[in-house]
Amino acid sequence: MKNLLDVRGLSKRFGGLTAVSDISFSMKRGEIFGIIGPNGAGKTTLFNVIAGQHKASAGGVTFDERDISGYSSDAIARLGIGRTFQAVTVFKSETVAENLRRANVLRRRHNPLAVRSAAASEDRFRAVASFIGLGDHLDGVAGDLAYGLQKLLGVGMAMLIEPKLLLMDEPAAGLNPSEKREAGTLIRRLRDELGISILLIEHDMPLVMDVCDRILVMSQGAKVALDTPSEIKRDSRVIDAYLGDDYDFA
Amino acid sequence: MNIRKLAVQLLVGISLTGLSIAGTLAEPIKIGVIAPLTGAGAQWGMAAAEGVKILAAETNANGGLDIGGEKHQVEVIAYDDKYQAADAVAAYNRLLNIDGAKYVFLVASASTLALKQNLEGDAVLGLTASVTDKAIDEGSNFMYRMLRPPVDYMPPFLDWVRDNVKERRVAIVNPNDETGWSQAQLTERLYKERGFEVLGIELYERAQQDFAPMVTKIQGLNVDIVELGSTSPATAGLIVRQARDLGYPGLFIKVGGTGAEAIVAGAGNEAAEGLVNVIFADRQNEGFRNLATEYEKAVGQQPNEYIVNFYDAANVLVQAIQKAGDADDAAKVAAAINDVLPIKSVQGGDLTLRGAGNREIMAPVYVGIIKGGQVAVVAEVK
Amino acid sequence: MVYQMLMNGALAGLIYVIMALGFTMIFGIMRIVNFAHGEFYMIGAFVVLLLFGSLGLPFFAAVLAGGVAAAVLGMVLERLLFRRLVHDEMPGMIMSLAVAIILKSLGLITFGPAEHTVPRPFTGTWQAFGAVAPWDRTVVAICALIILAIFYLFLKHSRLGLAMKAVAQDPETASLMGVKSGQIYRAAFGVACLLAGLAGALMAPIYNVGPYMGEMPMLKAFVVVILGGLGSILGAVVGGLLLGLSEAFLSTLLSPLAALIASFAMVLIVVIVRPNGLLGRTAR
Amino acid sequence: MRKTYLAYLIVAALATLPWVVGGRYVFHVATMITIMIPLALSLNLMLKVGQLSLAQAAFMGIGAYGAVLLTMRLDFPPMLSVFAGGLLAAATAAICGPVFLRIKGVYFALLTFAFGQIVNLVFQEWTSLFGGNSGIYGIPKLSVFGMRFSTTQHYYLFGLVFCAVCYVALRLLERSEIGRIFQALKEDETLSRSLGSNALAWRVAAFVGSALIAGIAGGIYGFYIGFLSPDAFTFWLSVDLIVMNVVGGATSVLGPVLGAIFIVPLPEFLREARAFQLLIYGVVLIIFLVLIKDGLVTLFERRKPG
Repeated sequence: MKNLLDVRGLSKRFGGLTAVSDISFSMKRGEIFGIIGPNGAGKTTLFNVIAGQHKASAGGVTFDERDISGYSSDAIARLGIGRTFQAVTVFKSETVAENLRRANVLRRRHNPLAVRSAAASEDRFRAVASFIGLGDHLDGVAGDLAYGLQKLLGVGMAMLIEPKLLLMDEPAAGLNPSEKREAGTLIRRLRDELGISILLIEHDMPLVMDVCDRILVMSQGAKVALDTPSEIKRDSRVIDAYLGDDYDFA
Repeated sequence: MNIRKLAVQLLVGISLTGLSIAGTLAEPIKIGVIAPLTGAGAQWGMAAAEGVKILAAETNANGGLDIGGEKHQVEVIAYDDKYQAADAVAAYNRLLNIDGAKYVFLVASASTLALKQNLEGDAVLGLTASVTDKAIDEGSNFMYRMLRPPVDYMPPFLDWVRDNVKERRVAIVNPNDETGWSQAQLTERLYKERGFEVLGIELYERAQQDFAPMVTKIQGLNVDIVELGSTSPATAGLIVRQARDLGYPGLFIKVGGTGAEAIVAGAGNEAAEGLVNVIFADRQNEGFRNLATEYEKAVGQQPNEYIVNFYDAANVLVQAIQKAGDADDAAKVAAAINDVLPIKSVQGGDLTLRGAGNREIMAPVYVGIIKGGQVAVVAEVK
Repeated sequence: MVYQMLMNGALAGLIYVIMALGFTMIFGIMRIVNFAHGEFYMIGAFVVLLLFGSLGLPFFAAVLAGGVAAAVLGMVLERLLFRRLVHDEMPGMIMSLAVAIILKSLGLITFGPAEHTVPRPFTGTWQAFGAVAPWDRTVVAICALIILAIFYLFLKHSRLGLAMKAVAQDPETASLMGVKSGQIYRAAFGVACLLAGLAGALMAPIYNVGPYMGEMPMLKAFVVVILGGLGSILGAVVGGLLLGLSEAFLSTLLSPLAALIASFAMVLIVVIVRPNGLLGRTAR
Repeated sequence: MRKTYLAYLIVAALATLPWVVGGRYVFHVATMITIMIPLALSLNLMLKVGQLSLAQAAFMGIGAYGAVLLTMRLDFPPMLSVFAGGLLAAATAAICGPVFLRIKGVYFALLTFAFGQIVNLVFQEWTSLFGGNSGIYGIPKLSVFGMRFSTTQHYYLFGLVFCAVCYVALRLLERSEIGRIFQALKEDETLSRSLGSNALAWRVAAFVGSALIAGIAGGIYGFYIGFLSPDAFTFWLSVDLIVMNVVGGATSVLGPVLGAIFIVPLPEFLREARAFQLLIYGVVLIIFLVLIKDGLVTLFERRKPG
């Protein structure tokens, strides 16, 4: 079977500043693929280009055998690329249930002319809510939830568009150690139980090394290395790239 | 809670005005004025309203209007239409419905055209100052114009110009709207018929203030007459002054509108010197001076010339009502207008009925020349 | 004729610049689209009408007084009405509309509907390259240039000016650095109204003075600021001159209507293609 | 909740008031209210997607001129023309929308301002079609099934029906999934788009819908007043619509209705004040902006939590 995602020579420049420079990699279906690198390495910019929020300055992206370069972010979402954001992004003043309902209706009636399929049943919200462990918080206001739970809600909302690929931007940032472990478990379950491939940006090395099948290392917008976690740990270039940053490669 | 209070006020207010309808039994004769009383056209509207009011006050001071032996007071109600058709309709309905007026004076073309059909349907007599030829047509039985329209006074005015002025190369300047447009065409034809050479027609935008580009263009045409057409006096002042500043040495003529004093004020005595303007009132005239004094008492400024036309028209109306002997039948009153005319204008000269459908009250028009900052009347337009 | 058009355009454009500067500054610093800007222009003109026209004070004293009157009123209104709506674009815009309506109606009540004329402090013309320029407009243009220079120095070198620039660029960081935003808002509004008042005061003898005189310059400032980019000082300067020149050329060569349509068409195109203005940064 | 019913009750009572009081003047003012309510609602619809449109007066004008010209030049039945005029305005919005609605926030307001100016200039300058500043007069009366709208009362009834239709439609929309979508787009567009929603298409839809409402209201206005000139469709009308939304409360559909009921008759109560009328209008606006921030409607509705 063909690759799920092909990123070909992707670059992004803002004015004179090159944020992403000539990045290429491929993801297989069912893969959990990590992207690491020091702050300012261009990881989130790369995400934004793949997700269609920014236009690429050069290069292209193929997803599920379709060239999606230049597609708008909502079109890309509809093709099956979901994403979560670095800072939590949920509708803070609404309840968890309302957030999930919105996610559902936004996808289902993605434009005014979209054919109205039957409304997803409440069962589906509950299934998603319990999958992400928010089954007991459906009536809670999203903004009042603990930080970690808000992040989970973001994952739940992205799940409702039934993605084939989920881009997760630092899902573990700001979580306590036990929450981090749960996040790792969730990522695996997303892949194992729902067959969703995951593209993951994360600073938490133990988590990345634990869940990822392969890892791309970026520095100053460019690719430094691309390999399995065990190889990455040994790669001197990677250690150089992180030099000065106190990352723990345990 | 406030809304309830408001609702109560609304209810009370509206029912009170409702009651007042019931209270208008055979009382004073009400005359409405619908005019721009705020906004840029307020100087015309105020002159109109005051002109009618002054006449009403004089009539009342003489004991009121004699209708079939019974004396009636005349009451003038002026409403602001802000130059807007919808506001004019509101004011009209109020005059008719709440105030019980059967006679309406109109200033703005928009209001005149908007109310035209209503007047005919409601048998309300309208007297308008609008010079648009659309105001009066075959179907008009209740609309009268109170002043000489350009088609009527322009030919004799330009005859005078031909006979008294040696310059012959003309540029015509007018505002870029329907009035300015049609006036520009008419003026061009009339000038050409009299052997003038019309070298250019310039239309400027409403509210334009900077005329340097336009003057630059006119300078390039090498003309010796700039015809200001239906340009408003304030704007005409700006044009005259900016043209003089940029070195235009020739003559200015203005065949339309009122307010030569405002041109002088805007342009300065020196720049305006020699400007030939059609004028509707002779400010040296004693009749006019009396009106101006009254107006100044009420408003605190000098009136626009229109005040004469409205005063005269109100006089015609009041005479006609008296003649008709029935204040409630506007058709009779309209017919009586025919009978009362000609009568004397406040500034001397006759008011006559002529023009479109014989429903234009022709008032005296003069040729004025600006000399030393004053408008000197040099001739009456035949 | 080309020189004459250049001259006409530059003379008109400089006043647009002065109007647009204040307008763009209030937006840049407070995120308020100030629809009342033209009314401060009117206030400056009315002060000149009173002090110079009626009382016979020296012209430049009256102009300064007009600017100061507008500035003081601006600061008072800022504190009472606008401060609470800073950075809240829509209510801020509506508040400015309300203020515009009130000031205009006060002008109407006080001075009546008719337009007044102010005697001309300067008369005569001068010539260069076959182009004629009246002295009164030239004096206005020179004053505008002086005001521009002072304003530039103020922004570049004074503490207050620098603080204003900081707040305009990044209010949060500026407040972290100890810039007191309240003071800045008052000062910004004051300076903006000062500029509008000075513009109105300078123009009073050139155009007529009346309660509705502020609408046109306001509209021009609007166009200029969109062309140059909301909040951009340099944009206001470039946009103002661009508008002045394009109007002068188009209305001389074609017609005033063409100039008017062109100015709004430019606005449409600029907002669509470069929403941050001709000189604004493209990334948003 | 009960308080909302009180508001409905008051609005219903006010709606019947013209018959109680009687007279063409009262019916005229009431008719103007029923023309302005849909317009205020059309602006409210744009506010629901977070865009302040200053183009509503232009759409009203397109609808008014369109409807009137269809009847006067092409002999369309007037009632058909009213709706065709609305469609014309909607079509204009559909053509401009995809370009305009890429722009957001204050820039959108400025863009629609310029658009409104240009549309008004076209009305003024294209004199052979639109009659220029002298306008179009002698517009026939509306009629439906051969019955001619000969009195103000007829227009009032028609306006009332159109108001009710608009109100119910917007209220249903607000409560439907589309209301949820609009709310989501307004609150967080990036998130909404990441969930697959075509934000631009939805905003264009709202723009087209609001233009349709404004256009139909314009058509009713044109046939009712019987005279059209560009002065009626300037920027200041859009300002009035904003004021109605602010005074009534823009957060709810009821708000603009209350706002129009309050604002439209205001000049009639202030007639005697003349020069002070404008002043009072401004002061009322400031009072609402400062003291009753969310509008009259807050007197009837409990605020949502958060």
